[in-house]
Amino acid sequence: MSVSERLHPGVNLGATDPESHEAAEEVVFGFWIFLMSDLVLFAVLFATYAAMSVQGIAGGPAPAEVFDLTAAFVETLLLLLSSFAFGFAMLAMKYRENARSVLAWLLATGVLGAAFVGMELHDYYVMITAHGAPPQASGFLSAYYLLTGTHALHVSSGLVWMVIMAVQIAVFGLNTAVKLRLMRLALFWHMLDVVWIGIFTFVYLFGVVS
Amino acid sequence: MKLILGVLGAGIPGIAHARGFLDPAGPIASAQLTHFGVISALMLLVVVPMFIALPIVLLRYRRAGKGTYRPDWEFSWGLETLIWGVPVALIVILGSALWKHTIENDPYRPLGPDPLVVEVVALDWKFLFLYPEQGVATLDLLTLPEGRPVTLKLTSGTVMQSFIVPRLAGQIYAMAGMQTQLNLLADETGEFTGRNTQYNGLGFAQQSFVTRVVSPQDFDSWVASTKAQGQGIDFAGYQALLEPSVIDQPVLYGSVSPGLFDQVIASFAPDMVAGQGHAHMPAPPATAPAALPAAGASPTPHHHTPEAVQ
Amino acid sequence: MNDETPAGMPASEYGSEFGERLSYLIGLVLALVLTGAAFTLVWMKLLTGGAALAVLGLLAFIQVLVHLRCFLHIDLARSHRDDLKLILFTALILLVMVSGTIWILYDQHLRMMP
Amino acid sequence: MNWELIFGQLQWTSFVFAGAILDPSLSEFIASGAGSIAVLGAVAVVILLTVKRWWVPLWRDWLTSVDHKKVGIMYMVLALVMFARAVIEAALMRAQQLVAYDSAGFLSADHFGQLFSTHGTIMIFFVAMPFITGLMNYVMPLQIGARDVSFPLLNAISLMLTVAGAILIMISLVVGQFSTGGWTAYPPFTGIEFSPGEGVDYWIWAVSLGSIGSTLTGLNFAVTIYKKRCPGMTLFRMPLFCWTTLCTSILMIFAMAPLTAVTVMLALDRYAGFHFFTNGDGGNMMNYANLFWLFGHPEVYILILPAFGVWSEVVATFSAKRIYGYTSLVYATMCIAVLSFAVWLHHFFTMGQSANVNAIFGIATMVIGVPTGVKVYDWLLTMVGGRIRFSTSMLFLINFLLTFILGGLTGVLLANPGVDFQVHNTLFLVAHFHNMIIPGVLFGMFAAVQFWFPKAFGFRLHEGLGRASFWCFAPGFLLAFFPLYWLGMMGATRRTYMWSDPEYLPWLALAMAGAGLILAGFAFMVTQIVVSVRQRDRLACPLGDPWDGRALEWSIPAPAPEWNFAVLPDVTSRDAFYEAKQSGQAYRSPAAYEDIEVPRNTATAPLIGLFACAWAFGLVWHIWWLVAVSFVLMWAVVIVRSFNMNTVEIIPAARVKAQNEAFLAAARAAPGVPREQEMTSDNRGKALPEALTARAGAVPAGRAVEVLS
Repeated sequence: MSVSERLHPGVNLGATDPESHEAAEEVVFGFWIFLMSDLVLFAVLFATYAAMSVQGIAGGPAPAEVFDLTAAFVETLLLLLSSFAFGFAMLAMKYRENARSVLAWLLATGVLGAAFVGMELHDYYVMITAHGAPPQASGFLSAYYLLTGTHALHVSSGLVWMVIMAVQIAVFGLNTAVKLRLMRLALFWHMLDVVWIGIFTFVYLFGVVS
Repeated sequence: MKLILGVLGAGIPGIAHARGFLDPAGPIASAQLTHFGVISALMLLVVVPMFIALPIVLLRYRRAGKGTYRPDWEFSWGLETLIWGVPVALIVILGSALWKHTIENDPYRPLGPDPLVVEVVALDWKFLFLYPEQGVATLDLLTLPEGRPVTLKLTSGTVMQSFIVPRLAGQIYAMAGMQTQLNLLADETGEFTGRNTQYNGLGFAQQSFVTRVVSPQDFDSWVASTKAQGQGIDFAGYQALLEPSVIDQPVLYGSVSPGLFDQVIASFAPDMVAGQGHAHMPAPPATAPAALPAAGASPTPHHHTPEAVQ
Repeated sequence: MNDETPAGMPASEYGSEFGERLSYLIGLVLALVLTGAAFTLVWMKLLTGGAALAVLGLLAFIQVLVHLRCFLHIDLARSHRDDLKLILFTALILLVMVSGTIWILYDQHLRMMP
Repeated sequence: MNWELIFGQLQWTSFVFAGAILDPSLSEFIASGAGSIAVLGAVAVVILLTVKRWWVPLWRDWLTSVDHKKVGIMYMVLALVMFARAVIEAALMRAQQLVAYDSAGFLSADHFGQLFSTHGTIMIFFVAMPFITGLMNYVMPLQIGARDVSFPLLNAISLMLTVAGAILIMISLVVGQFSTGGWTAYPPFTGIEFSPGEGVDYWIWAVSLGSIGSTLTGLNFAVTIYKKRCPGMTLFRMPLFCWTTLCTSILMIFAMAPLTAVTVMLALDRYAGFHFFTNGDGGNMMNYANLFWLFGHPEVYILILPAFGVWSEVVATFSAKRIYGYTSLVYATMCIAVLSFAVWLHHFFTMGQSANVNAIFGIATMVIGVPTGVKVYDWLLTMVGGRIRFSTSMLFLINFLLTFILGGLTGVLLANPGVDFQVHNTLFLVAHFHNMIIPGVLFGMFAAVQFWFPKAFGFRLHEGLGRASFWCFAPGFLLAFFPLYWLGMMGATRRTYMWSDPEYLPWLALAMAGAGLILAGFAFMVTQIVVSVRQRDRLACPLGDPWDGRALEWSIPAPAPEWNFAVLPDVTSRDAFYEAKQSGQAYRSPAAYEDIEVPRNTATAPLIGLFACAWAFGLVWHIWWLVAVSFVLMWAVVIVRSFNMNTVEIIPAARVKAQNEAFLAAARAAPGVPREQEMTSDNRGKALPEALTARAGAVPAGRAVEVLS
């Protein structure tokens, strides 16, 4: 089997580190399956939101009244850029095995991600205080907070994971185990950005348009 | 098919199936029983061969049996076609029967012009029946005229429940803030049991009511005599009924405040009670009707024994 | 099982750091354009009603594809087919679950609102 | 000190024994009795472990093990323990329904509500699921020629999360009460407004732990089957049990997520005042039914598919013949797996949606009947041309074919909305799903235990007692559940603790008798295990192939060594071991041995399980400090573990070689046992294949050695 062959879908090590590449086949595939299971969870939350954002307003505030599109736009950019930065962290790992460079890109990713979570928390704060729209106000808001909150929780766990990986890079260097974990974190991070596309479109934009 | 099942039932002592759709008293339950029979009969096409073939195979191919031992035999196109083909053909037939029966017997489809409308409110552990045209109401007694289509509109003042009068029609859920429908028709007089089949707490086992089907004349006179009763029901009276209880005897109300059913549904919409839609549960039992002797048992935790009726 | 890479496959964008960088950059630009288009559409009220929803949905769908291709490196041609099949099967399940749920809940809503 | 800060909502009256003191009644005494049994059982186990000095071996060899075989066995033990509780609960409910004619019987309504809720929850999540998971754990890696699953530690974590959920349910016997909302826990009844106690919270967290464990299991097994098959083992050479394991795993990956979502939503409603399923305020309980059954229907097939795999193995082995229609069975399995995601609405035909919605889901449901019917007839045809031996496993199979097809009939009936309107929520429905799950899943697992027990422990189970248990279980099932069909048609509602209709009585009496027989069957089964352990020398079959098996797991010693295969096999056909025996290739020494890497034991999994259980207990009782501390500890364990880079140990080739060559020599030297002596003590695990005997005529035992080695 030639090492340039891609042993698993998604971010690959390929010929740069054949040994790690082969070790990645099983774990990365396993992580893909986990991501798929996670996507089903999000799908269920999306479907629930789709129904409740129309049927569950119950006299409370409607989507268009509480959403701040500008904030959503900025959050989108933050997450997109952090996803992009993680891509460059992966390139630094793959082609140069440069721990410093990886750490620098991870830091950029983490800062952007943390800013994203911070902005979301601020959104929640504004919604609750200025619009009187806590999750307890209606079925629609319950579904909104659960969907975006689950995403924010995922992003936050990603941030914690990133810190741990930074420590592991410092302790172990870029060995196979660390590389494989970084690859999985990369998949996780990119996938969260994909889920966010769904959120900004079907929650924020749809909410304001309809 | 009704005949076959009837014979089967009669063959077993003590079975008069006084209730249940085995002895339908209306076209809907009757159609359901027939459908049950047709499907069962068709399914025998795949069930019976197994019961015939398995003993034969076991006998022939047991170790001492006469069958030839062919350890490598694993496929035959003919048999393959048969075991895929027969079920597929059967499902096509069963599926079309299902489609036809389901569409024709949609519980929302009225069974004729000028149906009698009865509004049903499922409560913990009783049913409130409102007759908007007649202006009367009952608790745990559904009186219907024979031969006239009936449209039941159902909602719940509490948890989700499932309403059924097996000898007349199948069940449908009743849910708070929503309205479901059930159309039925009784073509013989008599008393049929109806009940809730969705578990809803301590009094669930006793949540049944009498469906009394009478001649149209008797129905009119029943309405008149009920009207003559002094006691009426309005929204406050309804709220008193929210206190969980099992009742022994049906209660009759001579008058109903107009639009009570819509008020019940609206009580779960916040426009009306401003976010307090669900807060009716602990309503005080102040104006409970006199004929409500039961032990009201609120489902408190750590308290095992509040039996509804001992 | 193993879909072997065709021999003598040309060095792709994944073969070199430069190529991969380009891929991320293309992804970023496309994502920015698509996101910008979606938000502009809503801000400028270029479309309303069903048409707006349809276009927004389409833009999101394209952007998901962009992310999958450029960031996640999902590649229909050169990945292990069986792995990919399992991942694509998810799309089918998601479709069934989401469309089924929405269909059922809307139908119930229509039938049960008095 | 502030009591609530430390103990949350726990009070001394929360303990079940307080009920018997404060409010003495038979129902309370039974509840206290059950609580006492749980406590005394735990104390007895502790004493036993201490007296026998088993603590260390238990911890060192079992709890910290990540070996798929040990994990599998622990799953099975968990299932059996929980089965004992749930089957006793079932008998109690039967007894109550029998005596509660126009009277309240001996159980209170509330107690009865808890019984049917725990019975259902336990049977699905903590009996059936651990049973199938344990079996897949033990058998699947052996059948595909692998040394372990892909992620052994994750496997152990799945187990420990499931155990944590089971322990939580056992705690609810003693502390507080369980939900009365049934295993489906439909809101708004299970909402905080109508079920304010801790019962529903017990349900939520126990089920959530089990569900997360199952998701991880599914992920693990799917990767294992995709990536860990031995050389030559293409997908279409895998034994059918591996196919059904693969499909079940995929179902677990996708179906568990909706359950997690729905329990989280219910929890948010209850703990934080959200409005997913409440009455009013935009809540929508119909979505609960929708989401729950998005999980619930695939769950049915998660349970039944592994059993289908078992039946396929059993029928081929005891007919001494190739399986009929292998490809057909594989595609039927796939069809079932995909279709199982498209039928969930049939669980709530009565919700009130349009007739065309009902009709479409009804037809989709019927369509699943096609591949299922195909499978049943494939098994029948497998017996054609075979030489059938009526072992206990085979008796279970015959019983399965006859009863399952009747369950299929009632299933097709229930797929018709018109029929469902009448029998939904009645005992007819109860009879139907027990008809599918008991002869299908449960008896399938019993058959599997009889079949694979010798592989796991090195000795067979006592055949006579096995048959005795079968002859109690099979008629017991018929008696216990066929009357329920009739009762349901007469309109008897499920979950009803008292009746007022004398016509039900004879049928309830029959059902009670059936429940008694099932209990007797269970007693025989326990006796069988005890007796077999005592007679293990007479029943020993260390050579590993007591049944003339067909797949790779029979080619290795019994019990299977830690490394499964001394050298990974290289297969060239389906039924690899059977073919090897036919061609005289079996028991050949490999050319060379290599060092084997195995994962080290680790305390990670049991610690995660412990903290998960504490976390859930804290949530149930609102003990927030415990919630916070155990949550942090749980993740701390994960993080600490991630810094451990030294997780494998090496077994030297010499040791592997010595042990394996000894086994091979013994196997070659042993005379093959013809099938008529299969159940005698002559059966040491070296089979004289039926097909060879048939070809060569009756072969004397002495000559068999030459034929085979």
